[in-house]
Amino acid sequence: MTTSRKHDAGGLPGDFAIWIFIFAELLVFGVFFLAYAFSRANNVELFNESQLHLNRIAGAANTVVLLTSSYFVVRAVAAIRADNARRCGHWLLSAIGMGSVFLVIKMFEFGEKFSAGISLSTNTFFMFYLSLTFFHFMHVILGIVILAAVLLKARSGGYSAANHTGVETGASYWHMVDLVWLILFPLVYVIH
Amino acid sequence: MSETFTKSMARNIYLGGSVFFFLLFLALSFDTLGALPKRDNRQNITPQVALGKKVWEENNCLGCHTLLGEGAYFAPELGNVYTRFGGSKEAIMGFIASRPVEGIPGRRSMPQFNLSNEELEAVAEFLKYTSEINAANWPPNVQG
Amino acid sequence: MTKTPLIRPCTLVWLILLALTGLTWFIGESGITGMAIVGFVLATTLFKSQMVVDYFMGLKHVRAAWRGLLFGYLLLVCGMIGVAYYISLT
Amino acid sequence: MQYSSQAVAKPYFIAAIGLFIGQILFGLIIGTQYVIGDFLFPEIPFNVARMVHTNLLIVWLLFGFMGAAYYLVPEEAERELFSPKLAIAMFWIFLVAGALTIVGYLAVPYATLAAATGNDLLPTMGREFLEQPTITKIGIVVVALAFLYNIGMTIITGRKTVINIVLLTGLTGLAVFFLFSFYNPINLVLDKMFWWWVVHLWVEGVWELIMGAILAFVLIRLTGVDREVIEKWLYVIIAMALITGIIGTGHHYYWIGTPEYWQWWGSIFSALEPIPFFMMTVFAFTMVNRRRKEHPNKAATLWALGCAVMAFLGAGVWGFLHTLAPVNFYTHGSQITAAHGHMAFYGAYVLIVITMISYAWPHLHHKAPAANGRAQLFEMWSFWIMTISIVFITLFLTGAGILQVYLQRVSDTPLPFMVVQDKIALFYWLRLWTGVIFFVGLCLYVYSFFAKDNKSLASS
Repeated sequence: MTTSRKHDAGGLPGDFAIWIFIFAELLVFGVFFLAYAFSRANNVELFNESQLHLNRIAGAANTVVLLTSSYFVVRAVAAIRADNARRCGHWLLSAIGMGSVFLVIKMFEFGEKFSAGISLSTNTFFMFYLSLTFFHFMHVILGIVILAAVLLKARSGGYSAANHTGVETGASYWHMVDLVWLILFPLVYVIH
Repeated sequence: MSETFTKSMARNIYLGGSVFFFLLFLALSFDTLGALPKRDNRQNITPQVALGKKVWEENNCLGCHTLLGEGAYFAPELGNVYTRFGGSKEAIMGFIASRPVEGIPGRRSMPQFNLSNEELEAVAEFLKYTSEINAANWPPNVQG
Repeated sequence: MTKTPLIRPCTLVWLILLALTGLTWFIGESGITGMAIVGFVLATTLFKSQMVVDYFMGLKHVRAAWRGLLFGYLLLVCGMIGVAYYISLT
Repeated sequence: MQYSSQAVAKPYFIAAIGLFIGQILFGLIIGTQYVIGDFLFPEIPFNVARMVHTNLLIVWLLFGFMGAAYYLVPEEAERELFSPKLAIAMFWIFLVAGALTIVGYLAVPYATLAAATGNDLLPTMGREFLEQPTITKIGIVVVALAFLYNIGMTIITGRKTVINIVLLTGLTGLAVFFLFSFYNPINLVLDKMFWWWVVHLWVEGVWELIMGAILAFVLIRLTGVDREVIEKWLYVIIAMALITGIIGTGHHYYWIGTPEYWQWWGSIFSALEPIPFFMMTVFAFTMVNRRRKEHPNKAATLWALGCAVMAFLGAGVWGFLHTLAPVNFYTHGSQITAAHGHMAFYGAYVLIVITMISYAWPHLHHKAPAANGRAQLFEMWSFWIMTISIVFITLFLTGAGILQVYLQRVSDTPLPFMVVQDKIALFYWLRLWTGVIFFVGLCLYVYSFFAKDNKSLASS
């Protein structure tokens, strides 16, 4: 049941179950994004004014961090396909490290907002900003947990070139977390 | 289906997904608890309001009425009855006290609960407190 | 199945994505706006996300329907964001 | 029936159907009171009759769930039930406690019942669906714990299948979330907020696990489809149910004093709640189409498919109709809610219990995989009569609700509640007569248990 057959079948990388989860998550984020966009259309001034209080450098830096960690995950998959579990583990660890950097930057950003007295109930813009980024924040944590589980199994020799569905599964989820942030950043931090 | 689709991964999605979303729910609920003092009119909860809520519950008022939209749909919404009755506790007390024991022929009627004056005042005070909860402008109008 | 074809485009893709992120950030900093600019930012976003789907997720190599599904999703989301922005102008 | 201890399910199923009949009778009473206001007044006021109607529903569904668990857990675990004696003892305790509570509701005024049962010590009464005296609630907890112990020990010491594990998680969640019924703060907003932790997290959370597990069990038996396939999809479906349903609780936090952000969180997640129900429908039909054998119990297949479809319609579609905050602003606490409640409960939970009974009863009673053809025919007739009735009840209540919302809340000159009620009385009449037809369907269902086949009819 666990051997990967994707190359001859052209199916999705990793376990199909994770893809059901990924599609569900994308649906939620998609609806959330559109809710933001259309609420903004009704409150343009409020949104534009509130957006000025966001830390755009932190947002951009986090985009770079996530993209890089995604790239590391790609390298991890490549490594295991080359049957190099040790290198796969190194890349995964680097990706987890980048994910942690994301969390630190984000917590710094949240701390800044909370100490300014901003909460979910401040106004519609900050409701969306905090909801979307916190929801995504939790996904990064979940992604790190998944990558860590994959890392542990990789270290104990659980994956090989012939059998690495688990790595692809974790990688697919992590790329989804990255993908969502790629839309979130311009939508919430940039467009006005 | 030519993809790999394992039961163990489906189980992980189930366990991980439900834990994840339950934690998120807890986080939001925690935030709600912090935001409530500004909305739930707790500064006006007096021993009289507490007694009023008890009278409300022990006569199963929710078995006919809604309160902030929750309950049975047989009788009018009471979350805003204080407003509907012109901000008069006396009007509320008078209404409850004057229900005929045998009902009104052919029509829906509220039972006669034989409440003491203290209980009547307490219920009215409870309904006044309820009407001052910030319920996001619900109901849409005074008719409830 | 071999390693090099996977890594080489991905390194390039990664660099392109970083550059485009810098560009998006610069647009945000400069404060310029308007339908054209927002349209450009959204098109960039669509392009970036599809790169992640194609190369990072690796959907370029699987059945086209899956890739199409994700492209449709991204197009819909970015497109509707654009529509909402257009509405906010009028 | 493979294990003799599965037989303890039988009294549970009988009690469930008995209480179901009571529930419908009281439904007819309150349906009548909607149009003839002084019907049975002041002997059985509306609030009492409604309380009996809803409490009987909850109690009989719990009987049904417990019976289903006692039937399927031994078969899945491949061992006898841990303690059939405990199961029978709990049956009688639960039945007597339930009966006493209902008698208490009907015999004395509610305030007297509250005083007599010591509601002062730990006030938990007088909240919708949780009207039971505190002592009854404690009794429910005791029964639930004993039940979980019995089922849990059977599962732990037996074969652990996905169906058993999911069922056990669902039942444990049911017991855990019920504990919030003991939390009744004076602060009304907190009271309502955590009241939903019982009600919503039951019916749109853990009960769906129970429903999914029972449906999967029955589908494996009826279709002969590979267990691996069914269990995999069971996981995916309940995962979706919880992913959408837990935050979906937010759709109850729009107008009860909780912060406005719930309007967004609640709308977004509950808008996706139809997805797991849709998946369940597709799942059930796919499995039946891919069946590897022709099971003689056609009626059970009908109930199972009906359950999947009606759950999607009632919980999914009718839920979605009024779940978005801008719509719910107008429909909250109107007959629309009642319409949704009727079809969702019938579709998801009434039908899953009957599906289980329909599958298990021939094994329990006749030592055969299916009842005779004539009995099945009556079952199928009763399915169609009850299901079509509930569809029409839902439609009439939806009509009443739309008019009510318009006249009372949307129009430029909103009318008072009672004036509007008079104007929509026609819909209540139609609902009442449809309710009578539903009751006929139920009688037919009960008759199906006694129906003999044509051969034995001819010989006698």
